[in-house]
Formats: sequence, structure tokens, C-alpha cells
Amino acid sequence: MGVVEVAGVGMHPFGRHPDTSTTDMGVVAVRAALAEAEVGRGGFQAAFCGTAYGGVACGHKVLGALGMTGMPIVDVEAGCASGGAALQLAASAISSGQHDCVVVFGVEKMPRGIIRSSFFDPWQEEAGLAATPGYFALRAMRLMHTSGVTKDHLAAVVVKNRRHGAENPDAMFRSEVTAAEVLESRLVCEPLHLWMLCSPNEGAAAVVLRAGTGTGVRLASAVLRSHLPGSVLSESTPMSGLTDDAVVPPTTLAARDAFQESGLGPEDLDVVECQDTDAARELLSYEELGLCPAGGSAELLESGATTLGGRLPVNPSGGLLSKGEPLGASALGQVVELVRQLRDECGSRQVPGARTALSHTVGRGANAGVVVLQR
Amino acid sequence: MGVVEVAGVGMHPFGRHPDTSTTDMGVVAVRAALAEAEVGRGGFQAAFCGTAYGGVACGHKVLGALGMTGMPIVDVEAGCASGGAALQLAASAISSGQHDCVVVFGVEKMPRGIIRSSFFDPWQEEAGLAATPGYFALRAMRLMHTSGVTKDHLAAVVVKNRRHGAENPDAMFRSEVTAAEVLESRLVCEPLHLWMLCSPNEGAAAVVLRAGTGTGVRLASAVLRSHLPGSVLSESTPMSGLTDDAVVPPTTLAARDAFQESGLGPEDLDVVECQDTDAARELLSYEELGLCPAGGSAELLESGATTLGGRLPVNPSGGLLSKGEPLGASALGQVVELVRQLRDECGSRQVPGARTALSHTVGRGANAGVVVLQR
Amino acid sequence: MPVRHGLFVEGPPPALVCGRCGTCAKVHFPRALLCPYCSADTVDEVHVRGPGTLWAFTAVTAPPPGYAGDVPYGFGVVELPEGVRVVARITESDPAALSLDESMELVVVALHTDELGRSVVTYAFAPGS
Amino acid sequence: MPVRHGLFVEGPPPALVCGRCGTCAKVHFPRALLCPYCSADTVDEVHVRGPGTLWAFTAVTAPPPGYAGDVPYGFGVVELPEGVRVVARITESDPAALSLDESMELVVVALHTDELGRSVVTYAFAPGS
Ligand SMILES: [Zn+2]
Ligand SMILES: [Zn+2]
Repeated sequence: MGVVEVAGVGMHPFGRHPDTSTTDMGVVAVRAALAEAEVGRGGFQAAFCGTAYGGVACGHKVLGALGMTGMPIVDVEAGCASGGAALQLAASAISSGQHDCVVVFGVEKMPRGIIRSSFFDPWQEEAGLAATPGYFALRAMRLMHTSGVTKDHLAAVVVKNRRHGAENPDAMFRSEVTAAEVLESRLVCEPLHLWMLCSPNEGAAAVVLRAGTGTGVRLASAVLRSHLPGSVLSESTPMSGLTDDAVVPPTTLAARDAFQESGLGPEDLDVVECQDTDAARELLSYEELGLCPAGGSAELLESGATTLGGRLPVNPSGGLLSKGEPLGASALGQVVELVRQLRDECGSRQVPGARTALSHTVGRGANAGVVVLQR
Repeated sequence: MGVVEVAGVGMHPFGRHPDTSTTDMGVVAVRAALAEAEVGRGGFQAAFCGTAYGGVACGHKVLGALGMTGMPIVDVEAGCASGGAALQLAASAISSGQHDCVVVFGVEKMPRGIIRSSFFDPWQEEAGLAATPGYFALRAMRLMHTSGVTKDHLAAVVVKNRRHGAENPDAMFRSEVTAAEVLESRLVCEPLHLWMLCSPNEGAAAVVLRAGTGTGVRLASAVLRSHLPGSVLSESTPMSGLTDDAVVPPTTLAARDAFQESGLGPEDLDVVECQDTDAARELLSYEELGLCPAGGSAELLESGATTLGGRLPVNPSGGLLSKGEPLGASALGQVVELVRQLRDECGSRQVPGARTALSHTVGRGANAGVVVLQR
Repeated sequence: MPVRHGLFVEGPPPALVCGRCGTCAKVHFPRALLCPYCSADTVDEVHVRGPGTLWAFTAVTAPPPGYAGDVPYGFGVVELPEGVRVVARITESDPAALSLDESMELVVVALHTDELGRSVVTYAFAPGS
Repeated sequence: MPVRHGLFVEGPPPALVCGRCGTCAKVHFPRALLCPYCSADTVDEVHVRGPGTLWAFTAVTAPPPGYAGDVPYGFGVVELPEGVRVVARITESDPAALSLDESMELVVVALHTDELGRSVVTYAFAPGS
């Protein structure tokens, strides 16, 4: 399989942009990525657009506004992992020799507040079982039970990511917070307080991939996996599961594949961006990705390893807790951050000497996407 | 590139199924296709689901209900060509050697009546410019001007396809109609009467692809292309275009690529399923696909060539005019029909001795998908 | 009236309408046509009555989309002896009054009154006696 | 008030606010930041007044989604001397009263009255004198 390199990245800042259309945000991100890659009209042979709420022909509108159509343009949806799915398809098209250069982007304008997903059936909504933060809370509670995680650890994740995000001009929240402030924010679903949950918002991110020589930033692996049945608290949100705690979660499936494909392991990583839809989800991701042993997430956090300056900074961008979550754009937002980290472009939030990076998203479906990048 | 063969196909009939969920329709189609292919759990390595209105995690729900998850599952949207896009991605994954077997399916439950698409901006709706059948009518009028098509020709397309559809148990409309009845149906937008327009509806279709030996039905090519700018009546529905009638339409781009990839030409085809969203769209497809010279569609229709029993039957399934159009499922519905034609399984609507077939969809975006199948 | 037919029987005693696979013997809820674990179509209907034990719990403090009942309400997962864990409303809406592994009884509770004046009910679990 | 700001000027005489690319010289409508034909960001605003010629026409007989005005109404494409074809409402709602290539004048027409009592207007073309 051929080498795939990241030729350029671009972002439209994540936040609330009532006067900017989905198309306009996409244009900003794609144009910036193409400029970095020095790729113009006719310079790429396919485009993939990740979006969940972008509507019919979302990707076409962006490329139409740019005056760059004609190639296949496909919109892909895989929940929080939509951008990861798009990246995987693009990388395959290049590594297989089908294309030389592919543009991947994600765009989203999320509805405000709790997302009314088409995911749930009407009876689930009527019975109060479409309570998205409730599921997050149940997962958090199980993690507290199995891994010694406390509410103080949950607050500490928020403090860490908001501190990181304060240094990121593309983040929505750019102020630091204290643990006390986090724990004083409104209780949404015990143990989760409002500031422990990311905000759905708006934004765009773009990545240009091309067949490469291995110089620059290389896409070592991009894997998408869905869940195996059996886990009652899976992101697939079943109404029942088995009394079986050994069901391998999709994040672990994807990470195993990505490590195998790239010939790397958790010990090789210098920097990670992972799914922090809520503070507990970040800690669970540590365990599911193999950044620590099962049950070891609280200890890893406490060690300071995952804070900027530590051994393996996680979410140096500030994570979704600082950036907010524009569903179709969030996975590519992580990739943009990591490419910039690997290029040593991140200034005050730079992970010094970072050479190997991993991004992780997981969400409705359930889908998990893992991307490994190397310089 | 490796040979890709169609290992199995399955359908949930197109129509109105108020008591059947999107997931349940998908299960019926996928289960039938897997059974034909003799593929069980663990027997395929990826799945692609084409849908426009299926909502978050549409494909996952189908495979979850089947107890078959774990592999990457990606929902793709490319308007009327969604199924074609899914098929193209699956075929690439196989021909490149990435996977041995991939399941592709399309599912849809369309809203009733004229589709309120997220495609148009609010001001276009408010100004009456989101008039989908109006655009079809303008295209029809131009075709009447350039190709000598009359309203009698438009009625004759409906008569032909409804006659074909009367023999198809998976079609929604299974009665023949007369030209007089078509022309007496309500005028929607001159020259288009109600019966000249397909009905948005519900259904599912599935195809199992695998790396093959070339025996059985072979997927010779699956191409997706988007439009080039300039044509004011392009399916990309711009508000303006150039005074330039030489802009190559996406259908022609996709057909040229598909013919080149398969080493075949229009003269090699035995049977075609093409986009007949309205009666004029079928005739325009004849010209854009190269089934006749530019301006020759009325003559080709009049010759009887495209009727069952003719030299090159078009839409032996009855087309969208008989089957209705469940957006994400319609392209794969064509492929299911053509595979059955190539296997000589179509009984009273069989094209005798058919060995080479082409399917074509085009729609919002604009996207055009062309698939070439051979036995 | 039940929030959906085929989810539970009202009793007394109430029971959850589950599926048990004739091939792999695993139990799932709500009952499906095909086994979500092994794809077999040999699913039998089994009525699961409990009691179970509380496996995870919280309280929902703001009404989620499409929900017209009261808040806060308890929300959790109960493990049943048939080898199945079920997502359910919990009658106790104060998490501090609940504890992991405590015994839970299946009950039927009112959600809201629909536009025709009918009480819409659903399954839930209550801390046991 | 206009159905959208920046689409047209009301005049008299009215004009369509188009973009003309400084790089490839092609004209587009509505005006965009980037040229939809060559991607250049050198787009100048040009006001296109017509008259034009009728290139395609029909009438819409049932209200499309989001439309609150009267039916039937004329709907078509008008070709303008600047090399641009524009989708527009046509003031004549009987296609039999129109013919291809006839001269068309740009006009501003009322669509409906909004919730604040304001008349919402848009651009349209009328058969010429
Ligand atoms: Zn089973
Ligand atoms: Zn230009």
C-alpha cells in the first residue's frame, strides 16, 4: 500500500456563527487546506465531506462555491466519527493507487442545546429514555465503580482541557476554569455537571491527503470500526445488553487495527486527541485506547502525564470540552490539531518534539475512528 | 485491479409501507442479499448504506438488528445517486484488495408529496424558486426545443415504463396506462403532467459484492461524478449559468469514465436502467449516456428500441415511474433489477440473452452514478 | 395505555417482553425478530419479571427531547437473572437514595396524559422491599 | 422588503446584483465571494439590468415548500447580454402566452405580506414592450 501524506490542513474556528452558513464555513476550511497543500482546481480527484446535519449535497455546495466540482463528491455520516470515516475512505483511495490527491472536510451547524437525534424511536423519547446526558452519566458512574474515578477526577479533566483550550485560537471557550467552578456548575445528571459536558456547536475542518514520499506528516493509519453487540452502555445505545463485561468496545477494535496497521503501539505516542464528549469519556478513552491498563485512567490523569508538559498530553487543543462539538467536523478538527503539533506550529500549546500522534472519536452508531499520524 | 462480482441481491418492494420501519425494510433487503450470496456473520468486512432521509446511524441500525456489526459501517449521501456512491466505494475497496466482501444497501422512507429538501435556501423557498417539478419542466421544455420531443413522446415514456412495471412485483404501480390517461392527469408544470413524474416513496435494496473469478455477474465499473459549473438547468440547481450549451453534464462524465474503465461502449449494452424522475429525464438520459446522438432521443423512443422486445430495453423494471423513488435505495434497486436480468430471472419482463447492462442515476448535488454489469 | 405495545405486560405482576434466542440462548429486550447476538431467527418470547439488581443509576434533571413527563426522574440499568441488563426509568429520582447492586422490582409507572386523556404508562424499576 | 438583501436593487430601474470575475470575466448570480467558474477571489459586483430573452419557461401550479404566495406563477430562465442565464419568476403565468426568445424586462414583484405587515418583494421578468 502506498504512503499517504497530509499535504494541507485548514479550519473554520469552532463556536457559534449565526451569520455564517455551513457552506461558507466549509469554504474557509477547504480553501485554507488547499492553499497549504498548493493544490488548485483539477488537482484532486475526489472529495469526502463528513456531516450529520448538513443536509442534502452539503459537500457539493462547498466545492460548488469554490468552483471546484466534477470529481466524485460523497457526503458521509458516521456520528461523531463522520470525519474519521471520510478520512479512512480518502486514505484508502490513495494508498490503493486509485487517486493521487483527495480533499476531506467536515462541516456542521448543530442545533442548540441537547441534540434531538433521529437516532431514538418515538417511544424512547416519550418514556424519557432518549436522555443523551443520562447515558453519559451511567457510563461515568460505571467508570467510577471500576476505575476509582471520583468527581474530582472528572473536574480535573475539565480543568486540564480548558487550560489547554485557552491557548487555542480555534476553540470556543478560551478561559481557564477551577475545579470548584466545575463542581458548582449545574448538575445535569449525577455525576456530570454542565461544564463536564461538551457543547454542540458549529465549525469546519479540512485535510488534503496525497500520495506521498513519507516526508512531512504521514497518515500511518485511519481505521473505522462499529460496535460488537452486548454492552448495554455502548454508544449504539441499545435498550439491553448482556451480563458480560468482556465485550470489546469499538474504540479498542479501532485502536488495535490502527496500531497493527501502523506497526506502532500506545508507547510510541507523543500526543493524543481523544473523544471528550464528557469528562468521563476522556478517561474511558485512555483505557479503551490502551494508554493505560484497564482501571488505570484516574491514575494516569493524576500523574500529570496527559497534561501539556506531561509524558503524553491528551487534547492539547482543549478537546471538545473547549472547542465544542460540531459533529461532522470534530474528528477532522482533531487531525488538524495533531498535524499542526507534528509540524511544531502550536506555539504556547506545543508538545515539544512530537513525532507520533493519535486521534480518536466515538459516537452514535456506534462508530469509533482512530487515526495515527507520524512525522 | 481485481475482479468484483455480485454475490447476491435483495429487495424490499418499493411502495408505501407505513407499518414497516426504515430499519425493518433494510433488514429484509440485506438478509435476502446475504442469503443469495451465502454470506453470514463475519463474512463481510465493511458495509455502506445509501440514504438521504434515514437519519443518524441508519446503516448501523440495520446491521445491528441483524446482529452483524463490528466492521466499518458508513452511511453515504449523494442525492439520487447515493446507492451508486455506496456501490462505487465498496467496489473500490474490493478491487484494491482491501476487502474480500462488502455489503451495500440503500434504504429510504420519503416524506409524502413534493420533497422539502434542505437543499434550497430559505429565500429561494420564499420566492417560489424551490419548485422542484418546475426545474424538471424547464429541462423538459429545452429538450422539446433541441430534440423534437413532444408531449406525446413524454406520454409514451410513461406508457412504456408502466407497461414494464406491470410485470414487476417489486414496483409500486402495477397497472398499464394509456397515453390519453397520462395527458389527462393533472398538469403540474407545463409540459409535465402528474403521471409523468415519479412518486417519492419507501423501500430498500441490497447488493453483496465480493472479489470474484469473473463467473456470474461481474461489476465491470461503478463511477460517481459531480457536475461541472455552467449549466443553468444542472441538477445542482444553480440560480444562474452561462450562455454556453457545451457544458458536459455529470451523466456524460460518469458514462465516459464507466465505458473507459469497462472497455465497453453504448453499442455493447443489452439493457439499461436510467433515471426517469420525470418522463423527459429518461429521454435526456438517452442522449447524455450516448445511447443515441444528441437530439436523437425522440427518434430512439419512437423506434421501439427502448421498449421490452426492442434492441435496447430501458427501464424493464418499470423505472422510477412505476417503482417510485426511495432516494437512497433507487440506484441499488436498478442494480438489483439488472443483476436479475443478467441472470435470466425476470420472467415476463426478461430481456432475452442480456449479457451487458448499465444503470444510471443523477440528482441533487449534482451527482451522477453509472454502473456497468456483465455476465 | 403502554408507551409502546409489545414492550411489557402490565400484570399484575408486570413483566418485560424479552426475546430468547433458540440458537445461542441469549436474552434481549425489546423482543426482536432476529437475535442481535447471533442473527438467528429462532427467537422465542419470554416474560422477565425480576427482581433484578441495580447496575448503574443517575437522575435526569432536564426534560430530554420528546419527553412530556416530570423531572427529575431516575434513570439506570438493572441486571436481571436471565443474563440481561436493561435500560429503564428508576422510580427513585435521588441518586443518593440508591446504591449499586440493591434489589429492584419491576413496576409500571405513569408518564403523562395524552391528548385523548389517556394515561400513558411505561416499565420502570423500583427499589425492592 | 427584498426576499434577501444583496440579490437585486429595486431601482427604478431595478437590477440584478451579479458578480463578474476579474480573472475569467464570467458573470454569475447571485454574487458570490469566489468565482464559481475559476475559483478566483477577484469578483467585482456588477448590476445587470436587461432586457434579456426568454430561454425556458413553465408555470408552477401548486405551492412549493416554504412558498406563501399565489399560484399559478410563471417560472423560467432568462438569458442576459452579459452572458448569464438566470432562474426567475415570470410575471406571465400562462405558458401559452409566452414564447422562446421573446424580450423580457427585469421587474420587482410582491410575493406576500410578512408577519410584520411588510410586503416582501423579489426580482422577476416580464414580457417586454
Ligand atoms: Zn442468538
Ligand atoms: Zn473566474
